[in-house]
Amino acid sequence: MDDAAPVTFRADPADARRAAPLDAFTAVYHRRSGITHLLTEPAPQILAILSEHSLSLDALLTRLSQDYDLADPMRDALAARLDELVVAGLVTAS
Amino acid sequence: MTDPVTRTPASARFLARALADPSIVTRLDPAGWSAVLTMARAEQLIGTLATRLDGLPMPGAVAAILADARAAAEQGRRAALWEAEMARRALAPLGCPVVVLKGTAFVAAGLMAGQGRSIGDLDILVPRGALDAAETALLAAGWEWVKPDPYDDAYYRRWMHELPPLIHRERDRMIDVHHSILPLTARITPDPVALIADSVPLGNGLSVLSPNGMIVHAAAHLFADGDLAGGLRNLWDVRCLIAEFGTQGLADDADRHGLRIEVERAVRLVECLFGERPATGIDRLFVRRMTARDGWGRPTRPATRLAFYIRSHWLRMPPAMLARHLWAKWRKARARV
Amino acid sequence: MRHAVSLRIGPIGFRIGSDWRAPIDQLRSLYRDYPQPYDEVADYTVRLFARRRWRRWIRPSVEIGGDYMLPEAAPLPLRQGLLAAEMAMNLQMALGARRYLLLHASAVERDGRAVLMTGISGAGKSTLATLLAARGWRFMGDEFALLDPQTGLVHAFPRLISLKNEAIAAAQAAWPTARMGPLLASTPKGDIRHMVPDARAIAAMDVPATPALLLFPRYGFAAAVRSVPPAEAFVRMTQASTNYVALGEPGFAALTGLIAGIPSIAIDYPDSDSAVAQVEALCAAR
Amino acid sequence: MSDDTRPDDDQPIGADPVASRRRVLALGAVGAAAVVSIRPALAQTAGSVLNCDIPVPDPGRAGSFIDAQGKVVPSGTKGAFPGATRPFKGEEVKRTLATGAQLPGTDAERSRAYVNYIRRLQRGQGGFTCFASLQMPRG
Repeated sequence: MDDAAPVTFRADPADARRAAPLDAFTAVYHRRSGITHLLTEPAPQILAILSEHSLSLDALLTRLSQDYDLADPMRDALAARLDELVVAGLVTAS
Repeated sequence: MTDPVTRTPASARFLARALADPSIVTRLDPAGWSAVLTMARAEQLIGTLATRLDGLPMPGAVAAILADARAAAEQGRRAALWEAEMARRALAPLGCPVVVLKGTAFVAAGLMAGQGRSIGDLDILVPRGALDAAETALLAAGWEWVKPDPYDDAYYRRWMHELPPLIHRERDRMIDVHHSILPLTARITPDPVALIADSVPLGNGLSVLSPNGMIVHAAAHLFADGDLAGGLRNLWDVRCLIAEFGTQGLADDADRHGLRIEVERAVRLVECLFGERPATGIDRLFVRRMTARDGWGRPTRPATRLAFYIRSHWLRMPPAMLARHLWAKWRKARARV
Repeated sequence: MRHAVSLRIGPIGFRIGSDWRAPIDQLRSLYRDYPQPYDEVADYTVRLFARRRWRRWIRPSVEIGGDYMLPEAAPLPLRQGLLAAEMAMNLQMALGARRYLLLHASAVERDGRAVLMTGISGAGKSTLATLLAARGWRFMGDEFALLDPQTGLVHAFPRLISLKNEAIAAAQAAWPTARMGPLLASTPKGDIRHMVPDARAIAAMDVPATPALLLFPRYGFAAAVRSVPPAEAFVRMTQASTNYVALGEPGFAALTGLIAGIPSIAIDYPDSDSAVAQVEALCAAR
Repeated sequence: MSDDTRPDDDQPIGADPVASRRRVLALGAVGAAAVVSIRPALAQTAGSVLNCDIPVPDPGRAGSFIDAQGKVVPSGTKGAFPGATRPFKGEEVKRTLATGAQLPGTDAERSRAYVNYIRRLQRGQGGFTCFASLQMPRG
């Protein structure tokens, strides 16, 4: 199951979700699962990127640092965020 | 027995007829509607009924209740398919076939049997050799044991056709991982290898049983396993599968799994409960059991129910083992006092 | 079943059957001014029954059943049969409702605008709604407010008001003429007495209202008012609704719409009088 | 869609002329959470309307003991407690959870063990729905 190719991450297209911004959080209804998630930064930003591109962890980190000033560009932290999104079913790893 | 023309149905016989021939509901008065809706809820057939009756003339209050039932079934379908998808994601690295069963399979394959159907836990079938790996993968993906009881656990692992039930800690949904469709203790031993070999991939990483496999499974579940609780719903599944796929090759497939008697009974009872065929012999007892429900949703015919309950234990275990099982349960109950 | 009664509370019709006469007689009397279910077909069936036949007569014990059941529901003695009936009816709503987003909140209305008061039991939802009703507000319900996802309006569910312990006297003082059910002493939740909502609440129960204010009252603290951030209000309301998840996307739209549309405010109050003053001041300010 | 939270050039952040053109994004700590999923409140409300029981342990495991952590262990395990002789009422458990008072008919240690057991209940186990109904949103 593990080989040399890095794991890539992907999210459903943006219209698979319905979002409502609430102060620092965004409530997101995921149509396929029927589950509501409450997301906070950087989860919505990650979802937006992965809805359009399949990226590895490193590629995603690079992409985020192009789009934003990363306050704490830690690979481990990003991996933890991706892990949460995978567990929630909003992002698939392959 | 109930006359189908009656305005207030006295048993779930009327419900069965209404599913098969929706036009008969136009004869119902308000009390009759209340009885049918309550029975349908008790038999977990309200969503199915709602789908069948959609578009017929009916009182506004009934139409609203049935619209709610359809919405609930749709949400149930969504949740069931998502649970299957999450199991698929967890099990994908194993590279083995993952066959979804029962209600989830019907909606995943877009079958008539799935329309409006209530769906409970996720049931999947995997090759017996993949069982340990499946268990490990599911535990790693957030599923947990429901009952960490040593006796039950040992019992399951040794004798049942499935892992002890697992529940997902975030989604609160249960999964039953089967490696066969009947307990290993049952006198009948279907061939799970053949069921998996004949299964139909859906193209999304999941498979479903072949149409005949689904009928065989439903018949096994109905007549060689439980006590017929929820029997009407399961028989409706068979009725829809036959309506959609016919019965070609069904007898041979039933033979292959040693389930000829059960499959033949299922086909006959479909014709009795959802058609015009009169029930004869022991079939009458099955009809009595499957329609034992009154207009208040209460279970009726306690003696018939008890007989089928005892039968279910008899079917599952050889006598000596049944005695051992009941002994262990009794001792646990006694230790509690 | 041997004894039965049908009635409608707001938009929801119930059919209640019982093995005993007493609970049905009490329901008949207390709900005598309520209409029949629409088209005479109830949304939910409720059953009050004896688990064993002999339990009808010897230490009679009322099991709670119906279209929707919880396996752990414990039976109640027959003298608390009215409470069993009310619990069973609420249970049908909590587990079965799909047409409306069920908010665990009391509600009052004035000029077509509804104030929703949510919170844990003991926060004073029932008492507050009763006291506000005594001051001219229309009582819409003390347990559930029904939010219609299609219109965004709140429908009333003015069932019998369930008063506990000290709240019984307070409500009676506010509404000396109100009809009361029997005192149910030492139930699992203490002393309980049911109060029939006033005639206006029953007459207007089919009239929905536009939500205007979402309150999170808390009893037993010095008077204080604070705004509740939208995300907190949203999460608390998902947990104060038994059918939020079951409703799916319409529930999401209805609840996020409600939170975005009206202010969410937490009020702490030391006693009922301050609470009533706080609520009226908040409404006057709007 | 607020999923689409791309950098917004019109939004000045801070005084730094470079930073003002780009949004600052925090990835958070490894142990933090950026995703919270809403779970069914199930019988939250039913709890206020229902009289319910919590057996310790549930009938499926009757006869087993409960250890200090609340785990179900075989009958006779040293340091563990036999199950409760009668189920606890929802209200009794609620009071104990709220005030720390002992469950009726128990001493301090046994009460703690039982409470730990109850806290670990999951769906599918007897008493879970009742317990879930006691989990009120914090006021």
